[in-house]
Amino acid sequence: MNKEKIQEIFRVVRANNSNVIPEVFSKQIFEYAGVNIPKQEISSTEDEAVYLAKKIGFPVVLKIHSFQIVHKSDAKGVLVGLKSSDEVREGFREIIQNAAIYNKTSDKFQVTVQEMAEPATEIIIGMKRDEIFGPVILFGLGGVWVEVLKDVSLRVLPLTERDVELMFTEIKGTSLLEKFRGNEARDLASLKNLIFQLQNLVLEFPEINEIDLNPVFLYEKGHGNIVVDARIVLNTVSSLYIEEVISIE
Amino acid sequence: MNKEKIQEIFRVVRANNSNVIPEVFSKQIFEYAGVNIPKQEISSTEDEAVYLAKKIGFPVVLKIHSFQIVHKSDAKGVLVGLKSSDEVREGFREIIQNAAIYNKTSDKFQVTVQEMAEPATEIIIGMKRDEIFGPVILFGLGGVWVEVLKDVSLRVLPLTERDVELMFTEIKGTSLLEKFRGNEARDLASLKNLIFQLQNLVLEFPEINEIDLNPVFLYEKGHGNIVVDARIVLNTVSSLYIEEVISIE
Amino acid sequence: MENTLTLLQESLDAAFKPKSIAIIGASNGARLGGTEMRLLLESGYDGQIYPVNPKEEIIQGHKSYASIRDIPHEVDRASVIVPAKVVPQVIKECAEKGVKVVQIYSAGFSEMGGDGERLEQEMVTTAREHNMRIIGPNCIGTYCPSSGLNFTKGASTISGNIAFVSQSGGIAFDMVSRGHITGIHFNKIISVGNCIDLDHADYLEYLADDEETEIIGFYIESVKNGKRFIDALKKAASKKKVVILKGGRTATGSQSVASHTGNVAGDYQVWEALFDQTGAISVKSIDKMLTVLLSLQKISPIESGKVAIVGNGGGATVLATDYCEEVNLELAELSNLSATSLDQLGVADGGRNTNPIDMPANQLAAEEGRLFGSVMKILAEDSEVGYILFHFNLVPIMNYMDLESIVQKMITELESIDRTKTNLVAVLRYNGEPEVEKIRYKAMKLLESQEIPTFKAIEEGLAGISVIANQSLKGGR
Amino acid sequence: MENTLTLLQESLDAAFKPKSIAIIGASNGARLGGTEMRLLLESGYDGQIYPVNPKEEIIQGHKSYASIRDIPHEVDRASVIVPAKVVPQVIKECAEKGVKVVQIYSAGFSEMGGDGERLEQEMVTTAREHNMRIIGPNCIGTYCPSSGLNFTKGASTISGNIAFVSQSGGIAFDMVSRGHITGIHFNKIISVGNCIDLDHADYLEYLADDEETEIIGFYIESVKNGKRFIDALKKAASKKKVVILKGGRTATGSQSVASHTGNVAGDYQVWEALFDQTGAISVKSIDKMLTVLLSLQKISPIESGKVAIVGNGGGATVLATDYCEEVNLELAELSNLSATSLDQLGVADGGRNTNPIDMPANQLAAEEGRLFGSVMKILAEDSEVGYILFHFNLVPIMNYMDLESIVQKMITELESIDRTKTNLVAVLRYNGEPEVEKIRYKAMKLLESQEIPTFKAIEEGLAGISVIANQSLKGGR
Repeated sequence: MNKEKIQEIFRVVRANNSNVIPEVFSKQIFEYAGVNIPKQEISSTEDEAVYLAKKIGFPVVLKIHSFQIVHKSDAKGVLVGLKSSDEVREGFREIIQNAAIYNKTSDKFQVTVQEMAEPATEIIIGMKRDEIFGPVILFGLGGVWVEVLKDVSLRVLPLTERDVELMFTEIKGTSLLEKFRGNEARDLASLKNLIFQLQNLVLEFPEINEIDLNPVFLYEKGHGNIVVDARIVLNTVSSLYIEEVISIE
Repeated sequence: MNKEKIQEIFRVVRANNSNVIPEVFSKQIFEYAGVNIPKQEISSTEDEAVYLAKKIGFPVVLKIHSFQIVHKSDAKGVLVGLKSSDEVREGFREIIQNAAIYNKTSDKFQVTVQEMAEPATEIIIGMKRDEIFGPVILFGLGGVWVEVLKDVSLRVLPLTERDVELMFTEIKGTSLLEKFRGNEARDLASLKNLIFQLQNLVLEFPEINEIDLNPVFLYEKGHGNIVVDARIVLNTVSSLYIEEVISIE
Repeated sequence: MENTLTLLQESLDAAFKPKSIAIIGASNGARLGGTEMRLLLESGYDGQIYPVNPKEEIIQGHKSYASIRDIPHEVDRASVIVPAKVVPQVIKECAEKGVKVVQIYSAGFSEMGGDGERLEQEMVTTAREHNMRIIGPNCIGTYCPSSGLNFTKGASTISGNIAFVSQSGGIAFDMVSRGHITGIHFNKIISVGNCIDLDHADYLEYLADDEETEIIGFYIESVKNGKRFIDALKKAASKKKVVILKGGRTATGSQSVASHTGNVAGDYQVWEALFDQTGAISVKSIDKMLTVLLSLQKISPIESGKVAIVGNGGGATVLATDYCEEVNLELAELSNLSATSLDQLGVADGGRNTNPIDMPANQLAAEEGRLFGSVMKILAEDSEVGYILFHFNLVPIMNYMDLESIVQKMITELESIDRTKTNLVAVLRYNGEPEVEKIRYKAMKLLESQEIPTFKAIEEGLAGISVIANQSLKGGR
Repeated sequence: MENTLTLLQESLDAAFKPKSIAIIGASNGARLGGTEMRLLLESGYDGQIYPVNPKEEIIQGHKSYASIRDIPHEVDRASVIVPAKVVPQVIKECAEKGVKVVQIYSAGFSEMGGDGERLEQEMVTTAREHNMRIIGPNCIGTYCPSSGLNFTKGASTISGNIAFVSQSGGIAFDMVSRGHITGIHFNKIISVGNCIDLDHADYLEYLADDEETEIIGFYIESVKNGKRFIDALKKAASKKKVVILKGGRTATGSQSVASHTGNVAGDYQVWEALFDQTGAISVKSIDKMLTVLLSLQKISPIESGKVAIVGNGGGATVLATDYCEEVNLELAELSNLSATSLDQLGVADGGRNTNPIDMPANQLAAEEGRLFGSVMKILAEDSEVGYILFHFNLVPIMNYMDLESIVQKMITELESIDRTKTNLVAVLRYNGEPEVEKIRYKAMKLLESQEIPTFKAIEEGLAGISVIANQSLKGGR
């Protein structure tokens, strides 16, 4: 785990008077923690976006990047499956326009260009700090499973291997992790590893208050997983404390 | 409802010593009952398949057609999204080969060429005859909802409008029928209509023992639905009775 | 159809309220034939009784007849308590005599296999030819306090708005035996046995039109004619509350299924669907049946009324709040006026402890129960409150004062409460010790005299309120 | 750490098994200070008792001291029953005296707001300085039959393998009062109050190492140090069975959440996760707590053992079969030998009625209960059967014979059954009538003398068996 780099991101976020870490930085933090994420870069202009898209390889995903916009979909700030330079150029403009309509306080919007990961079983992994018991890990299948059915399993940190295995089996949709309907069994070893990477991150940084990895694409056995979207929320501190942190730097 | 045509299909099935009506005929019966189904034709040769695919319009779906093969997927007898004549030709050969491996009793396999319906919310509608209470209708969301969660609603025939409305709301996944996650509300009026069409069919033909419509694609409000796969199972009758039926013809 | 219905009504009227009964197999002894007649005499039946037994001259003070044919009067109903092998002959004689309905107590027919089913069919044919109806065989009788019909010692003589139909004799028995102790009053309980002629649909059909009946309880294991049952259940549930306990959930599994639907829709699921569809309330145990019947009989739905809870036991109060969520009940937010009044009484402390209200044993008993009475009045007058559940944990109260007298005083306090807009629901918690039980029993009877239902546990009381308060939420009707 | 643990053990040993107790606030009167001392004397406590009360010379035959400082001997434990405002001074004196542990009964501290929390903190500071530990304040005492500690009349003097820790005085009381009536025996029950010093984690830690204790029951509403609680619970649940009733499920909701996880993972869900994770058994009501404790104490897991059911009531038997499915229990398929034997006895008819076995009241009582005894022996000897649930519906039996004597005879029949490979579980169903209750109570005590647990409903008995039989299926450990 690259602690210094992670702390640097925290400082930037604090300096921006925020405690919600933008997606691209959240994923970056997980990459520093050893987790597999899609290639991603931040662009400030159409030309830059096109250049980055070519570098990453088509198709790509474009997403709004701003400290002011936490809910990217609400801001119509996400476009997927862009296959050419023209589509990227067009997409960049559209996202910036939508962002300006959604949030008038800032004109310094940027757009991230991301590799488009191959879809697979959607997983959600989360963390919150319970007032009484401290960090709690949440695991579930993404989409309707968590949103409609609230079909999740929780565990209080620290986790044993057996805890994680039980989380996998105690959700109602557990059969989707096994060989099912012609799908091969999912890569649970990699998923277990991801959960422990997240645990390490949480134990290392008490300033992390909440985490959502949603979705994680989980591939078949031997093919790992990829964190497609991430959100890290830091605890709120007084601005005095922020200045202190910054001044230490 | 075109009763004569439907009865003719029953006779053909009986004549083939079967009580499970092949998919293409099952859907045909629903079309005679006024239900929306994808365009479909039966081909016996590669050339014919290609001709039909062009007529229907690419992309198409190819499926094995045989009285001997009830579980088409098990026989590797389904190919979707074929976009060109070459793909159809190739696909036809593949399906026939797979079928021959799966079931050696017959060499008279045919392949249906079907319009590829645009995917949408998957619904299952079914009917079984309960020994005590007679026809029972089953409604649920397709895929994992029915297979993993058994999230279905049942009603004994005859149905009132209110019965059908309650079926829609009493499943756990009911929110997927409403405006949800950026999706528009689904066309419940058309779905209600489909359920009543199925009820009419069941009441008209006591020889129908079981029905599965799985999946039905349900589009957004005003855009109807389409029955993508169907299976009708007739009651079993003695071969004597079958001969009788045929001789009447 | 109209004719059939009239006939059905006549036969079942004769079953429940016969002008004359022949007891075929009556005796002076202690066994069923003797007991049945004795119970009829003791329960105040005031029609004609004709014991039939060729071996006796006088049975329990009444002239005995050798055969039903020898009775020189009309016979409405016959109760048949003779060995299975002579039942068919007796049925034939009853039919020829013009009896309207016979209840066959005797067992040993289709349920034992062998010739049983054929014999049953023959009896039905004979009965049909003479417009006579058959109840049973293999059943334990009929209870109807208004006419004095009864099948067990110690049954209540008070009639209520509930009729109960049971496919199990034991459960019919439990309803008679446990019902009135629990404070539930029935107008009719019938053990229906093998249902060779009159079946569930007939009883439902009859009770749907029965003026005495507002609530129908049902224990059912199987029906012979599903279609008729559906129609009868729809009719009954549209006019009355129907509560059903279905026994025997394992699939019959005789029919093979080729479809997905067949696999998902098990036999029991279809029963459940039918109950939902008709608006019948389905329960899963005898205890739950009693809870629901008691609640339907004693608690009225109050629109937009919420729940207030008061009683002793801090932990119990916390758990009660949790349980409200589980059974979809909302705690009332009391008006400022109520909160202030409670504060002045020293029960609520500056707005805390307003609902649920934890009143320790010494507070409950304070001022000879008048403090409790005042709290109840404040709650009853608050328009937010539709249901007040008050709970006494009896043993701790015992530690402080004479339990019997203080509980009586507290209950007396309730007499002056305006009940038109508020339901009172009592929970008397206890430890099972016989001495405490006796006091609890007396208290329960006092509460019953005020038409207040009493439950054993807070959860049970809340579940009862939930049945009433959430009724309109259930679909069906 | 080792030192802390030793200290903890010493303090709690002094709390449960003190060589000497000072009762500060003792009196000759009827109120708490008097009662507490009286209970101690009556419950057979054989250590030294030092009443402290400046207004008296002699209290209940013992010399009274004006202050704890005046006691010329060592004091292990002090029970403090004085008005809240003098408690801090008393605590200071106790600490200076060298008391190992004090239990503060007095209420009126942090739970009342105001100055309470500060006063609590001061007392803890004082105590810590002198290595004294505090239980409470705001609690109703300690029950420990082996040392004669007690807080209510009529408590059992029999010690069992269960310890119970309760954050509610009322629920501690219910355990003492209802426990032994139900046949559950405790070695320790403690009301822990506000937990200003000793808290849940300490009690768990202590009981995890307590040799008398195999089962720990817990009523908990909140903990102050979650991390310590987790560790203690993990330790306790790895060595003992832990059963937890959590009161207060509504979210504290003080923390705003920005993530999806925060929204889905409510406070109560986290508690539940923790119970799963540690292998603790979570229950949701007092009744269920009693069912689970009784089952854990009296039923042993039998590997691959399945369930046999026998008793009177056809409908009840059908419902019992249904309920087995609901609680994940499998009915045993009896061996051919058993089936033949049952057939010969006339109980099973040509292979039917083998399991569950419906024995009508007259069969249960046949041959003075010996037929029932023979059936039970056949079931107990069948290697398929690990658990026999036998149920008597008492009222129907009453109709045929003297209930008390026949039930006693049936129970006597059970004495000769080999229990090493089979558990016996009794259900005595009744109607709530005081006379029947009395007989039921006696029967229950007879069964208890044979270590057979008794439940009130078949569903309860099956739920109890399910807890034991399905224990290994639960994850956690």
